[in-house]
Amino acid sequence: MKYCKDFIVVKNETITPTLYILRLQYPETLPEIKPGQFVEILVEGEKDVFLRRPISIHDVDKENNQIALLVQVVGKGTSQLSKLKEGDKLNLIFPLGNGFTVMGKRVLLVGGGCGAAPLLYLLRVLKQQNIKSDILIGCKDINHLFSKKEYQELSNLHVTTEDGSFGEKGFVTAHPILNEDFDAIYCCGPTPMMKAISQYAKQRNITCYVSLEHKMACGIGVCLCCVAETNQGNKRTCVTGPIFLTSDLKDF
Amino acid sequence: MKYCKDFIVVKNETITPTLYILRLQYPETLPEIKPGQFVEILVEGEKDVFLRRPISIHDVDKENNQIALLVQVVGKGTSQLSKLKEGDKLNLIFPLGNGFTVMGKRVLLVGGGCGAAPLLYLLRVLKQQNIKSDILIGCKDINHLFSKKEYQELSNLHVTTEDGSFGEKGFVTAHPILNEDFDAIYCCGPTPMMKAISQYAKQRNITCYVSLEHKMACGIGVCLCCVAETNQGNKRTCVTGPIFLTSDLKDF
Amino acid sequence: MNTSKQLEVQIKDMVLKNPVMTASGTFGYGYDFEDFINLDSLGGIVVKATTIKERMGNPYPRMAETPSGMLNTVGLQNKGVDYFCEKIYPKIKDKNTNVVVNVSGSTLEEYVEVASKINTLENIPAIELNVSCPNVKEGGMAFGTNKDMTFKVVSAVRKAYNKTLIVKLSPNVTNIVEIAKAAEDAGADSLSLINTLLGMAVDSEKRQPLLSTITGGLSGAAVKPVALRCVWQVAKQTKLPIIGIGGIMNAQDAIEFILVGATAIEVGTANFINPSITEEIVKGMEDYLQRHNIKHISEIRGVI
Amino acid sequence: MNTSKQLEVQIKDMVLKNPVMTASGTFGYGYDFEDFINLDSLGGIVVKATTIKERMGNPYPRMAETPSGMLNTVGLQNKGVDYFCEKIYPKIKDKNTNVVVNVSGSTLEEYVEVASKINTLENIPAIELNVSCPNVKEGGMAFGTNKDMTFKVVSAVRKAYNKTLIVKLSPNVTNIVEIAKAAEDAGADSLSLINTLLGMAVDSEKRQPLLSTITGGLSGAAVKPVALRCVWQVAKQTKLPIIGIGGIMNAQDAIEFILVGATAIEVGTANFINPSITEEIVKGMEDYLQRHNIKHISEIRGVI
Ligand SMILES: Cc1cc2nc3c(=O)[nH]c(=O)nc-3n(C[C@H](O)[C@H](O)[C@H](O)COP(=O)(O)OP(=O)(O)OC[C@H]3O[C@@H](n4cnc5c(N)ncnc54)[C@H](O)[C@@H]3O)c2cc1C
Ligand SMILES: Cc1cc2nc3c(=O)[nH]c(=O)nc-3n(C[C@H](O)[C@H](O)[C@H](O)COP(=O)(O)OP(=O)(O)OC[C@H]3O[C@@H](n4cnc5c(N)ncnc54)[C@H](O)[C@@H]3O)c2cc1C
Ligand SMILES: Cc1cc2nc3c(=O)[nH]c(=O)nc-3n(C[C@H](O)[C@H](O)[C@H](O)COP(=O)(O)O)c2cc1C
Ligand SMILES: Cc1cc2nc3c(=O)[nH]c(=O)nc-3n(C[C@H](O)[C@H](O)[C@H](O)COP(=O)(O)O)c2cc1C
Ligand code: FES
Ligand code: FES
Repeated sequence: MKYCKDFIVVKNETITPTLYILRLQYPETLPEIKPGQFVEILVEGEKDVFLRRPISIHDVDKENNQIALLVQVVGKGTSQLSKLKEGDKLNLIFPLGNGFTVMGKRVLLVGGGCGAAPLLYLLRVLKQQNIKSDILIGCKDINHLFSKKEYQELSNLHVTTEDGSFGEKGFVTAHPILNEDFDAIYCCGPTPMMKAISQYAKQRNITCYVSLEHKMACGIGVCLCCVAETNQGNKRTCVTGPIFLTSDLKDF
Repeated sequence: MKYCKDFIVVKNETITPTLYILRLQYPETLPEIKPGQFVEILVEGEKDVFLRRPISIHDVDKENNQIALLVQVVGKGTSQLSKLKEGDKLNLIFPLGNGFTVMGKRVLLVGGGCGAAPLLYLLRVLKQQNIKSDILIGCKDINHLFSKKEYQELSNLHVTTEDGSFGEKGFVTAHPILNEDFDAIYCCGPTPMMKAISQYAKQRNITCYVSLEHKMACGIGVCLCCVAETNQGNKRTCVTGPIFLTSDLKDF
Repeated sequence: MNTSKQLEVQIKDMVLKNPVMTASGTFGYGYDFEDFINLDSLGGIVVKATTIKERMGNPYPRMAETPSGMLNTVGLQNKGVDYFCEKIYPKIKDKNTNVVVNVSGSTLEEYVEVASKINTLENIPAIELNVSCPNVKEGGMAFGTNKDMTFKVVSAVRKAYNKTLIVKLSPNVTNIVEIAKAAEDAGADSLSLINTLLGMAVDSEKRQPLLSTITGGLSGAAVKPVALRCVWQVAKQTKLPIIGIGGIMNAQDAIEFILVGATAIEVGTANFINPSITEEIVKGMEDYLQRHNIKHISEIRGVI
Repeated sequence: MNTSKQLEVQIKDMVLKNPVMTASGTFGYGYDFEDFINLDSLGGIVVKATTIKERMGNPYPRMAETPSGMLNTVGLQNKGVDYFCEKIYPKIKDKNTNVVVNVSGSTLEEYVEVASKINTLENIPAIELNVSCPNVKEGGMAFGTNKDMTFKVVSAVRKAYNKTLIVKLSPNVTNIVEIAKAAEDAGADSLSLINTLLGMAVDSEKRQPLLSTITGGLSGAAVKPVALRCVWQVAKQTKLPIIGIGGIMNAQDAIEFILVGATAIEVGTANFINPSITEEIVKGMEDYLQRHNIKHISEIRGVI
């Protein structure tokens, strides 16, 4: 079941000048939400935004019926979202997409930049199900590292920064944690990073999931604009995805 | 000389739920502004507004470099303007149009509804030039009567209300002040009212000026969209007008 | 929901409880919207383009946002008419609304074959012949931009299809009335218009087109002025009932199409922005009639 | 202002210091904008349509706002070519920019007569032949939507006019390339496109059209996808330098037109929203070249 409803902004936290965490209150009881699912946001008050904007669900607080979204400002829509204030209304279609398949005994999460958004909630669910996890985050510098405290509470956090300002210097693909044994890898981030991790997983025969941020017009499976090429033909990223097994994807 | 500059909102006063007076601060010294001139407002933050919106200059405070606009909410643009708050920026092209020709020894101003907007500043200029004036305002009821105090200070105020809640009950065209002698009539309001006053002035051989609110795309004389039919052919309301001698207008 | 029939309209033999339909390619097969609206409240739904064989559609990326609109180049991705008849039809055939199938093809024969197969489906009261898709190499718009080709394909389908035959027109033509008349002469029962305008979008930073096929079809609010003009022209110069499409975002827009001569309307891109917009439009049209004291929607049809 | 000639372009014999021109009918005769910008900073300005005799234009109302655009039906109001030569030309002839006259007519002879008169004006380096105005009953778009008529009128004007001849094309055609080639074959030096899309707007409350002539010409951001597509098609299939027009609101839009093959661009409706936008676009194009480390604008012309 999908819903199209207004949420209320309870907090808009600035991480960096282009990265924000929006906490939203749902006025009713939240339906079940899977990690890796996303919402489609109606952006108001900005002339040049016509369609909704898809944003992953960063975190879910079931008890308080709140969700968190991590927004990276890249254009007019995300810029408008970054200006939201406590008390503002926000209309969302949610929850959308398939979400991650939670599996295995020990798993690795790999996140790059703002693409890491869906991993926090995934960690919460893994912890609930007593699945051991490591999380490897790659980011530009220490200022771009968000939700660090939460990651540390829920998992073993490993970090690479491009400038070495925190954790290892360099890219995630060179981090030693990759040499350990995992039943599955969950990877979200820039496409080149996801492809590299997918190659690595393939070599080591590890099940690997990625989240695809394809351009979407509807987010609910009807426009066929968001397709990814899979071994079973063109599949809608917003319904069959955004989470795909890399072994199902062409080009991965 | 026309300017395209940002003003700052210093006050947004609610007269009725659909009528607002915006006071705007100009950061420099205001250029000379004639009564009857208007501005073209860039309305931001509203998806369905593409062009600027023309609004008359209601009042000018030269000393403080402020102007006042009277805004009647009729659609998306004016509704957005009504939401402006102290400190907001507003980009205006100004001052536009010809403005009233100030003349005579004793004149009558007739205003209907929000169309009366340009008359307050006209009264100020008349007073400065020691021209005696009466002002006759027609409105729905007492709640729709704005700038009453200012009118009373600057002129002799006469009012008709549709429900009789203030002044005479009925329309301006039946008000006894019309029987007195004037050198000129300045009339702003709904077209039927302006036509009636124009007819009356014609019968009594009084010079009569009206302000036309034609649809405008540019406001600066280049698009030729706003034309009024005059005895000299189609004339641009935004340059040759918005103030016309009724004797020059066809249909008046 | 109001049951006074003040919004009931008829497209040849197809009776619609209200003029609000959904546009092909923007509403899936209808059931995707059941979380948001009650399909029974709609006059009809037009399902995704159906072709004789399964089609993969065009490569990704297929979408670009434009000022007050969007471009798409889906390219008729669908599982083919047999899959439709066997797998999809059973799921939608008992909905209490008119389910119309949008029929596409690359050759005249393909159109005829698909139409014949749909003709056997009892609960499909009409087909919409898509001779106006700009996003496929062969067929599609090539038929709908030439009056002789339009005449030929409509005539052929007319022979194979004996229920309500709607022909969907392209706005990418010099003279849409000429095409409309060719469809009318060939036996169409109704005309629906407009399909998308041929457009293009560019990423200036990457210096690349934003669509895999470079050009695509423009839809959404931006195209409404063109759509209204086309409907007005065609309504004035043909006798067929018209279905107005293009940039309808709310009830006011829907009323505008009725005023210029449409009998019914289809809502497309707006479904992406507000998935319950169609039901809201039905409600808004009822309100309009009441506010203006109009007994039946037909009273204001074509008054402009 | 940058003087490095990195934006300098040429349309046949007309050298433009940068590709930014203004679109006919949206910029008056240029001097109306001198309160806001320095005309010298522009590549060129195209003045309002000029006809053989004075024209009153269409009745009011002439304008309606639409989603991200506007409709107009000015209908070529102007004081005629003689008035232009005697009264307006002296006021603009010494501006340090290219002043191009937009030439319109109802008959072939009228086009030729106006062009011949403009031919005698030393400081007018080019005319733009408007065979695409949708807002007049006779002539205008009727010429530009038929390839034979286009060929005839351009050939005739070509004989009477020996400076740079630009032909302005209508997007309201099935095949714009066909029309473009007819103009090319007839001796045009350059093509400018697009003129407005034929559209319509309605007041649903009053149940009336919003324009006195019912239909009018759509311009503004909404038409950019159609304009880009037309420019791309024509640039790929003719050899002439192209002037891109339609929905250009900022420097990024201007760059998009260059990428799809335009040599220069014209800014229209955007002048109403921001009267100094043309100067800002020149600046923005300079910034773009610098940011992308491009030596001359021609390097990115038509790369898509
Ligand atoms: C399933 C999914 C989950 C996502 N999760 C997040 C998230 O958690 N946090 C986050 O910040 N971003 C997320 N994104 C990306 C986000 O949707 C885009 O950054 C956003 O739509 C850009 O809108 P804009 O108006 O700011 O940018 P625009 O001005 O429209 O464009 C700026 C850039 O953003 C890209 N873009 C534009 N529209 C879309 C679209 N509909 N889908 C994808 N990319 C687009 C364009 O390629 C362009 O380069 C997600 C995307 C998808 C598909
Ligand atoms: C010279 C001049 C002076 C004016 N002075 C004032 C004033 O002092 N105070 C005031 O409240 N209003 C004034 N107006 C009218 C004001 O411009 C319109 O009410 C406003 O543009 C409507 O914008 P909107 O977006 O709210 O309405 P929309 O949603 O665009 O339309 C609502 C209604 O407003 C009318 N309208 C829309 N656009 C225009 C336009 N560009 N020009 C004229 N009418 C339009 C339409 O006919 C429509 O019925 C003046 C108009 C002119 C031409
Ligand atoms: C994503 C998308 C897919 C479409 N697919 C089809 C199609 O398969 N067949 C068809 O006839 N029209 C198709 N169309 C066109 C729409 O049915 C409609 O004619 C057009 O979008 C204009 O209406 P709108 O502005 O309300 O969207 C599609 C439009 C969109 C946006
Ligand atoms: C109010 C108005 C008047 C116009 N008058 C003319 C004209 O006289 N001759 C002409 O060739 N084009 C005319 N045009 C069309 C423009 O020059 C331009 O081709 C069109 O508006 C598309 O560009 P834009 O979207 O940047 O406005 C006019 C456009 C507008 C909006
Ligand atoms: S975004 Fe429409 S089908 Fe996925
Ligand atoms: S509004 Fe453009 S000329 Fe008056």
